[in-house]
Amino acid sequence: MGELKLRPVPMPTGRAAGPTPLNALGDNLLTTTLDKVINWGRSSAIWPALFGLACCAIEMMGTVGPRHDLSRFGSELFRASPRQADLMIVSGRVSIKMAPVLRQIYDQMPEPKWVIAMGACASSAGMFNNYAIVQSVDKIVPVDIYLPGCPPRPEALIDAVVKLQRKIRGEPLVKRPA
Amino acid sequence: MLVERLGNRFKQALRESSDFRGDLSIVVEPEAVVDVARYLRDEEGFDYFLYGTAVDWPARDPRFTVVWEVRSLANKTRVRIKTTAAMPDPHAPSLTAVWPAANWHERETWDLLGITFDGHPDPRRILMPQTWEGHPLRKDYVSFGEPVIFSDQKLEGLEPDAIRG
Amino acid sequence: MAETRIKQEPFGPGPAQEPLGPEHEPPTEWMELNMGPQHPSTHGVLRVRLKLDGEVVRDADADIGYLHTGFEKSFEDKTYTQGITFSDRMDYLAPPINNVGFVMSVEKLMEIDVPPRAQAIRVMMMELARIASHELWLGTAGLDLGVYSGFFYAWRDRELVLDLNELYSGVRMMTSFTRVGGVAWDLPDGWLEQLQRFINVMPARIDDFESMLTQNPIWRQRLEGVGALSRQDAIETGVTGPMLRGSGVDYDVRKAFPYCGYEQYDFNVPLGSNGDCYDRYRVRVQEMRESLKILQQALDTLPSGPWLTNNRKVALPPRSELSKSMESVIHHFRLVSEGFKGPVGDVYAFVESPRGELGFYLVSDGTNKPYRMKVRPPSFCNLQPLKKLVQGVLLADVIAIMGSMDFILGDVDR
Amino acid sequence: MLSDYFPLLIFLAAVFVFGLIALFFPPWLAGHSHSAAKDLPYESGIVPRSGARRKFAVSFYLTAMLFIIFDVEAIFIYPWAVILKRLAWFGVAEMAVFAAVLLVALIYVWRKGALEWGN
Repeated sequence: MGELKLRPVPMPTGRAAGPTPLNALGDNLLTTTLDKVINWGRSSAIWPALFGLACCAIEMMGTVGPRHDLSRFGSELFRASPRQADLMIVSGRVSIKMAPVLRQIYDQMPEPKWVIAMGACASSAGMFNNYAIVQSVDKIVPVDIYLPGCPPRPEALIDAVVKLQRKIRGEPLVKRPA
Repeated sequence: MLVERLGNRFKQALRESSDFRGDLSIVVEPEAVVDVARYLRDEEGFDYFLYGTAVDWPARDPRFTVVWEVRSLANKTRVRIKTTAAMPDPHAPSLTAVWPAANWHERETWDLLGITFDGHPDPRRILMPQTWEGHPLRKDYVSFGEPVIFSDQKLEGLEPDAIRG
Repeated sequence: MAETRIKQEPFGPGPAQEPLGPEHEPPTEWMELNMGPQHPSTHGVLRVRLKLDGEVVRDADADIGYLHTGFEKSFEDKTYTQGITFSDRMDYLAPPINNVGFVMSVEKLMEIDVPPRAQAIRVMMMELARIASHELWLGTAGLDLGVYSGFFYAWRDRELVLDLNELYSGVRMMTSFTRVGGVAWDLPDGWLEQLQRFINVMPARIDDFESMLTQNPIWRQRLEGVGALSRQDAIETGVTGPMLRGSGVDYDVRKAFPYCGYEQYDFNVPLGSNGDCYDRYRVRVQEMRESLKILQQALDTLPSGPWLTNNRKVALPPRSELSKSMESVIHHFRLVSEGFKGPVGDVYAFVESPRGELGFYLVSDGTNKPYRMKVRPPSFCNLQPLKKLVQGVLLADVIAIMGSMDFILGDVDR
Repeated sequence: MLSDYFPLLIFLAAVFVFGLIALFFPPWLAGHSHSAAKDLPYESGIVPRSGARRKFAVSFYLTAMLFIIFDVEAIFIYPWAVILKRLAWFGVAEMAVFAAVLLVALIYVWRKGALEWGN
């Protein structure tokens, strides 16, 4: 597994990475407006992968439940197979035995993919500073949003998804002082 | 009383018995464990297996105390069978033949504490990855976790196992 | 920085293939299917290695440990009061029941008796947790068998319990509300009225569920006769809780060994007859009704008085006392800084969790931390007969059987 | 005469062109990012030991065949149902004979136990 080079900045452009004809055009009026449309499309329908580990998974189920209803924000389906998912919510503590599986599932997700480290255990192993828990998920997968809480409330998870949507659209998360 | 019946039946195999806080526990010689267990199940009606584990006492000579606890559903009593396992290669007889429910408990005790159970049908690790070395719940196993770094602490020069003293 | 030793297990049964099990290598045409850690209906990160002959399951080897969190190692490093917060995270469907179990083992070790008001509060929180856990089970097990709308009904009712938890302890799930010798806070005003409203509204909702499912021909066909566990097998494989009672064994810790004042409340224990998935479903739904009865009685006979023992050795003195007497300041300081020391010895305390008997075997060597805390998890014992239950069963029924077991991987792997 | 079919030809040509575009344009535009792990078959997060192609039990084949037989039978009923009004009683009798033949087949299969799985 070793150390992973974290993605310094998420893909600013909506276009796929790599040598595609659109990238050859460089950033001009056509491609940047196309980026906005693609990013808008991507951000408004993020389908999470069904990846519940521990207690945070129960709150994640609560978020999809009738009261908090994450599908108001576009995340209607929790896809069981990573092939059809573009967001991995690591909800719970990642044990040493689960780490390679998590990495395998992250690899098998198609390219525009994001990761939310839900809860203290995913972000920093929370209260479990022992042999069995990987001390933070970003040792395994590049994480886009760290969500504190143990477990975070469903409203906090919805806030994380909304922040992720703004991040995908390329808007700055933190409002810069005017 | 159960302890008397056990005493005159197994004589010196029964080392001691205690009634701490109302929990009846008996310490038995490792060789006699299976016979005591069979006797308890057949004659005394202890048909329900609760749990099996071990406790690591590094200071004592037979270092490990292997513990099984069983219950009799009919007459609502409980007994804790204890035996000892010495260090270089701790062994204990497996009670899976007597109570099939002991299977996974003994596999977990082997996995986390390194007690091999003779006669266990499926002696694999159950919780840790199959290729894991060491037995985590032993007292000398350093639970290595990350040293907790507070924001103002400087990073380099931190002795890796600062937290384990 | 200590390098995290992630041992890259040569994953998947590659060349370093560990023995699949004692029996011989299966005939070649058996297909080995991984119902792996990431699977919608394994209720957590359980991996089952199924050997399939066409659609019929020939062998199932449950490979657990994907959520092993080393609780027992962490308990050895925490004082008794710190351990309460850990106990929440094991069986995360009914955290209050873990708290009470953990604290009861310490109280049994230190021989502390709990004031009646604290016991009643504990009973109420535990029965609420039982209803919430069974509701969640109804939602998810139904989801596995296609009852999609059931998930939303169940979750609508579960949110009511979470509101009550939040009003009392400030947290929706991980209440950590007990302390050695009682509970941490008294009931806030308005909590009892909200509980009464909850008790008034719930029976209709459970009937809602029953009318939707119990006589539903698809539900019955999928569950009746599937995964039957005979009475003798149930006792032999050590299953507990609704699985044991589904097979007709009349054993409920609240009746057999009453704790926290359960003997004052009259409720009956639902029993199944032939131990199949349908009986377990009926037992769980009926248990929810019994819990409501207990809640109503506990609400009516709620005693007033202290909610924490005044034995200063283990319980913090109230804040008002701190300004007056120097002695309680000393007690307060000692308790907060290093906790209390227990006598040498080992005890086993157990409670009835929604999945069965949850036991805490505490070994103490006289220091302020448990020397060894072994947890007897009900889900671990309920999962063990999986290999026996799925022999010769169709693949779709494996989902129904695992759904009816109601195991929680945080409980199984600890 | 030929010109009557001219619009149809245009339509077919348009369909053909659109098919080509839909087939080759997106892969050309979108980038590719393959990795060793991504190309492995997905097996619930476990690295699979062997490929996904395996010998299947014969029961699957049997069930598939039975399904196809009765599915094709259903397809024959559609055109019949459309013009049933004009066919009147002759049509009903004809379909009855057609259905009876397949009914005999169904009873035979049922009695043989091919519908129960895995015996």
